[in-house]
Amino acid sequence: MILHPGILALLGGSLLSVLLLIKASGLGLTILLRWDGTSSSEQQLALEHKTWLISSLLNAGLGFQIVSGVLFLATVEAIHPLFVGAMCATGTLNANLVGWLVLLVKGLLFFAAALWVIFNRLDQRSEDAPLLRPKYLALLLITPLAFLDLTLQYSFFSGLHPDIITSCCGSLFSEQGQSVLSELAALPPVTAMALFFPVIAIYYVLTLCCLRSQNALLRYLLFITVIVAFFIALAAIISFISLYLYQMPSHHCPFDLLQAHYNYIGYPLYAGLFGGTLFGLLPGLAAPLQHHPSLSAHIDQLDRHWLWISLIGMTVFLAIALWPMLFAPFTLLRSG
Amino acid sequence: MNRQLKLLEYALAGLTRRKGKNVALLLVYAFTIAALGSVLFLTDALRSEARQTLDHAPEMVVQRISAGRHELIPRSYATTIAQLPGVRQATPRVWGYYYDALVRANFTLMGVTEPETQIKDLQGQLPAADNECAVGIGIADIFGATIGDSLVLVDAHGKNRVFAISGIFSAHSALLTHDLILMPEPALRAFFNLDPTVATDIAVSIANPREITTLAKKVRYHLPDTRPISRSEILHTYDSIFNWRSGMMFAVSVAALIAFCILAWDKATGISADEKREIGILKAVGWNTGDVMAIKFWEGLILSLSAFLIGTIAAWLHVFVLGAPALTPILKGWSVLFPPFSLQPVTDPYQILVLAFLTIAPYLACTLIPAWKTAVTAPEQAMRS
Amino acid sequence: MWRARLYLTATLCGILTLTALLMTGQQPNDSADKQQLVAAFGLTDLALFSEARYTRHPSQADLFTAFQDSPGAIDHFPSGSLVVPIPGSRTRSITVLKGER
Amino acid sequence: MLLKTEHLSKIYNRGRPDELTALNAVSLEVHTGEAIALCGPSGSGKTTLLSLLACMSRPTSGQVWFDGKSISRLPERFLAALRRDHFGYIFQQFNLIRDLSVIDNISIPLLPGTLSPQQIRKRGMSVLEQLDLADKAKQKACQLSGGEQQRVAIARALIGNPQVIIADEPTAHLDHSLTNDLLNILSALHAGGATLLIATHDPAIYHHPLIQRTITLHNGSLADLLAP
Repeated sequence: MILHPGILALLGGSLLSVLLLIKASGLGLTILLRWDGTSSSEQQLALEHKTWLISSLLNAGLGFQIVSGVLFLATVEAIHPLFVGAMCATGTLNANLVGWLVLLVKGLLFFAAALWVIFNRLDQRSEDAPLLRPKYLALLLITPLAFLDLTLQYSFFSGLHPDIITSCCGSLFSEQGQSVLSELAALPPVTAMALFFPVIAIYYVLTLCCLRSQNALLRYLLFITVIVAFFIALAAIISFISLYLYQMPSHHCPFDLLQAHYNYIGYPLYAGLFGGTLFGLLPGLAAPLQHHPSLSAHIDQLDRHWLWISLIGMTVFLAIALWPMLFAPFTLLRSG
Repeated sequence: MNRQLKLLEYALAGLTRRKGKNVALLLVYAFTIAALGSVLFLTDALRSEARQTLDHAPEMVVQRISAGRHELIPRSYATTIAQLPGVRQATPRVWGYYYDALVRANFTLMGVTEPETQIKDLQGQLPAADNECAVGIGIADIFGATIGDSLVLVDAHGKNRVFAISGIFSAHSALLTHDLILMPEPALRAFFNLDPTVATDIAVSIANPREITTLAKKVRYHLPDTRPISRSEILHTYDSIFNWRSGMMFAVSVAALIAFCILAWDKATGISADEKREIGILKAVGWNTGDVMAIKFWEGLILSLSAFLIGTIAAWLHVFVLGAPALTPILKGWSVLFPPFSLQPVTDPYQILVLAFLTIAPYLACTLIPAWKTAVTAPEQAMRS
Repeated sequence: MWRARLYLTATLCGILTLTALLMTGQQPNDSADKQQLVAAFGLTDLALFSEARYTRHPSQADLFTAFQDSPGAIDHFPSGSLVVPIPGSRTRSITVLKGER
Repeated sequence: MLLKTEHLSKIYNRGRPDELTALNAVSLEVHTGEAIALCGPSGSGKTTLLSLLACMSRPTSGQVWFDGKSISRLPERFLAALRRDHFGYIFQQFNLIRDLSVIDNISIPLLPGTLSPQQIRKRGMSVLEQLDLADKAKQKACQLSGGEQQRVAIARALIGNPQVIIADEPTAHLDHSLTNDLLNILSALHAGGATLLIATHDPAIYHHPLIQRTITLHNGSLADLLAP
C-alpha cells in the first residue's frame, strides 16, 4: 500500500460514492416495493420526494465517476516512477493484474451512470413515469458495480509495492518482474487502420441516415456500430494514433497523451470518443421505448440532439487523431 | 444555461443574506484546504527538488554490509569494481557523522580529494590544507562563523582539533549542504581515526545507464558482502519517502476535513424556521424540488470553490513565499539544523486536482442529503406560517 | 444579475491567479549549480533532517534497524514521533574560535 | 370551465391519532373570468381548498380539473409548472423574503423558467409600474410599509401573467383605506380578464360589487349544500 494523497483521494471518494449509492438503492428498493402511481397517500408523496434524492445522488455519482476516472489515470501516471521499468502509467497498471480490471470497471460505471442519468431525465419529462421500475432495477445493478470498483481499487493499490531500497540486497530487487511490461502489445498499424477507417465511415453514414429517417432498425445498427467502433478506436489509439501524436515510432502508451508534455491533448481526444460513443448508443436504446405514448414525443425530440452530440464528439476525436497524420512530418507508413 | 445563471444569482443572494454564518464557514473551510494544500505543495516541491538535483548523483554506490549493518569497505574493492567492463570509475568515499552536543545537532563530515574543482555554490575555497574545512550555511549560521574563523571539533581521540573555515556554501544549495563539513580526505581519516585501507563506501560511475542493473549483479557476484545502490533507486526512495510523508500528514489533516464536513452537515441540516418559510414560498410560487436542490447545490459549489481558491492560493504563498513556517515544526522534529526552504515553486496540476477532489467532493456529498431534506418542504408551508 | 457577474468574475480572477502561480514554478530551473555540486562530491541525499543516519541519508541507511547508530535516534515508524529522544549526555563547551582578524 | 373539483377530500395525518379532515367531498366549478369569494370561519377549510385548487397539494380523494385536465395525480414537477404558469397566489402574511429587494422578490416565480434575466427584469418593472411601485424597486422588502408590502405581494402574483389569481385573506392585515386600494387593484385585474378566487371573512370584500358569487365553507363542507 502506498500512502499517496491521490490514492487516499480515490479510495475515500469511492467509499463515499458507494455509501451514497447504497443509500440510493435502499430508497430505490422502497420505491420498487411500494410505488403506486394512482395513490395520493402521504406515503406515496414521500416516495415521490425520494425520487428527487435518488436522481441527485446519481447525478453526483456520475460527476464523481468522471472526475475519478481522470484522477485514477493521473494517479497511476504520477506513481509510475516508484516502479522500476515502468515508463508510464501502463507500467503501473501492469504492476499487478487488477489494474486493467479497475480501468474496465470504471469505464463501465461511467457508461452505466451516464445512461441512468439520461434515461432518468427522459422519464421525468413524462407525467406517468413509465420507466420507473426498469430505472430502479437498473439502479440496484449499478450499486454492486460501484462496490466492485471500490474493492478492486483497494486491492490494486494495496497490492502495489514500490521498489524502494529496503534491505541489504540493494538493487537486486530491480530484476524485471514477471508482470512488468513497459509497452502494450499493439495491433500492427496497417491492420488497425484497415479496421478503424471503415468502421468510422460506417458510423458516419449510419448517423447521417438516422438524422434523415426515423427507422428503428438504423438505430439498432448504429448502436452496434458504435460499440464496435469504440473498441476499435481504443485499439487504434494504442496501435497508431498515439504514435502520430507522440511523433515517435514505438511509443504506444495510451495514457501519456493526458500529460502536460503533450499539452493534455488526450483529454479532448478521449472526451470526444466517450461522448460520441455514449450519445451514439442512446438512439438505439431509446427506440424500443417509442411504444410508450407519453415518451415517444420526447424521444423524437431528443433523438436528433443525441445524434448531433454524438456526431460532434466523434468528429472532435477524429480531428485530433487525424491532425498529426495529415500535417505532421512524422510518417509511419511510407507510401509506394 | 440561462436558468442556471438565474439560480446562481438567487443562491448568491441567499448566501449574502446569511453573511456572518457563511463567511465563518468559508474561512474555516479555506483554512482546512490551506493546511492540506501546504502539505501537498511542500512535499511535492521537495520531491521534485530531489529528483532534479540528485539526477547527477553517482550512478551507483556500493556499501559493505556486515552482520546486517553498514560497514567500512576495503579500498581494494574499488579496484575490483573498476575492472568490471562498463565501469568508468570507482571512487572510494570517506564520510561520517559528528554529533555536536552543544548545539545538539548532527553534522555530516565528508572527505574531498580534488580541491581544485571550481564549485559555483561555494564562497571561498575548498579546503586544501589539513587544517582547513568548508562548511554549509547551516553550520556557519549556528556558530556565527565566517570565512577565516576556526571551527573546533573533538576527534576520535577526544582531542580538540581546529579547522580554519576556507569556504562556505551558499544558501541556495542549503538543501544539499546545510549540515555539511568538507575537509581533505587525509584530515578526515585522521579525525575519525580511520585505517587508510578502508573507505565508507564506493561511488561508481557507469557510462551506459542500461547496464546499471547488470553491473549491480556483477558486483554482488564478485563481492558478495556488498550492497549496490543505484541512482534510480535513490530517486525512487525519495519519491516514496515524500509520498509517505505527505500521505501521513494528509491522513492527519483529513481528520480536520472530516470534522469540517460534520460541521457543514450540521449547518445544512439545522435549517431555521426562516429558511423553511423561504423554501415554502419558493415552492408555492412555482419552484419544484429540483429547482430548490439546484440552488442548494450552487450554494455548496460557491462556498467550496471559493474556499478552494482562497485556500490554495494561501497555501502557495505560505509554502513558497513565507517558507512554510507553520509546517516546519512538524517536519523538523528535533533537528536543529533545519535548512530554510527556498524551494522552487514547482507544483504539478495533478496535485491541484487531488486537492480539489479531496476537499470539494466530501463537502458536496455532505450537503446532498440535507439539501434534499430542505427542498422537499411542502409549498403549503408558506400558507401556514 | 450583478451578483452572479461579480462572483463569476471573482472566481475567474482566482483561477487565473492560481494558474499564474502554478506557471511560475514551471520556469526553467536554476538547479544547474546544484547539480554540479552533487556531481562534484557524489552527494546522494538532501540535507533535510540531520538527526539520524536514516533521515540524513535515507538512501544509504538500512531502514529496518529500530535504533540507528546516531545519537538519540529513534525509529522511523510513527511511534517514533511520540517518544522524546534521549537527551544528550556528553557536554562540550568550545566549538568555535573566532578568526584573528 | 376553468377549475372543477369533484368530491374533493383532504385528510391530514391519516391513520394517526391526530387525524384531521380538513375538506370533505367538496364539488364546485369555477368558470373563466369569474370573481368568487370563499367565506367561512377560521378552520373551515378555506386555505386547504385554495391550496388544492392552486396545485400546491394533492387531495386524499376526489379530483381536481384545470382547463379540462385532471391534475390531482400529477407528479410534483408538473404541478409546480402549473402553479408558475397559470396561478398567482397572494398570501395572508404577504410572505415576502425580507432581505431581498422588491424587484428580486417579485422575480422569484420566473427564475426557474426559460425567460432571460433581462426579460424578467423588464416584466418585473412593468408590473411594478402598474402597481405604482416602480420607485421602490431597489428597496428591501422589510423597509416597506404594510400597504406597500401587500402591493409587492400582488406584483409577485402577477408577474407570470396568471389566468387565476388566488388570494388568502388578503385584507387581514390591512386598514380600511388599504383594503379599498386592494379591491381597486383586484377589480382592475378582473376587468383585464383574470379569474379571481378570494378567501375572506371580511364583509368589505364579499359585499363588494366585484364579487359575482360567494361560496361558503363550514367544517370542510360546502355550507349551501348542508343548509338550504
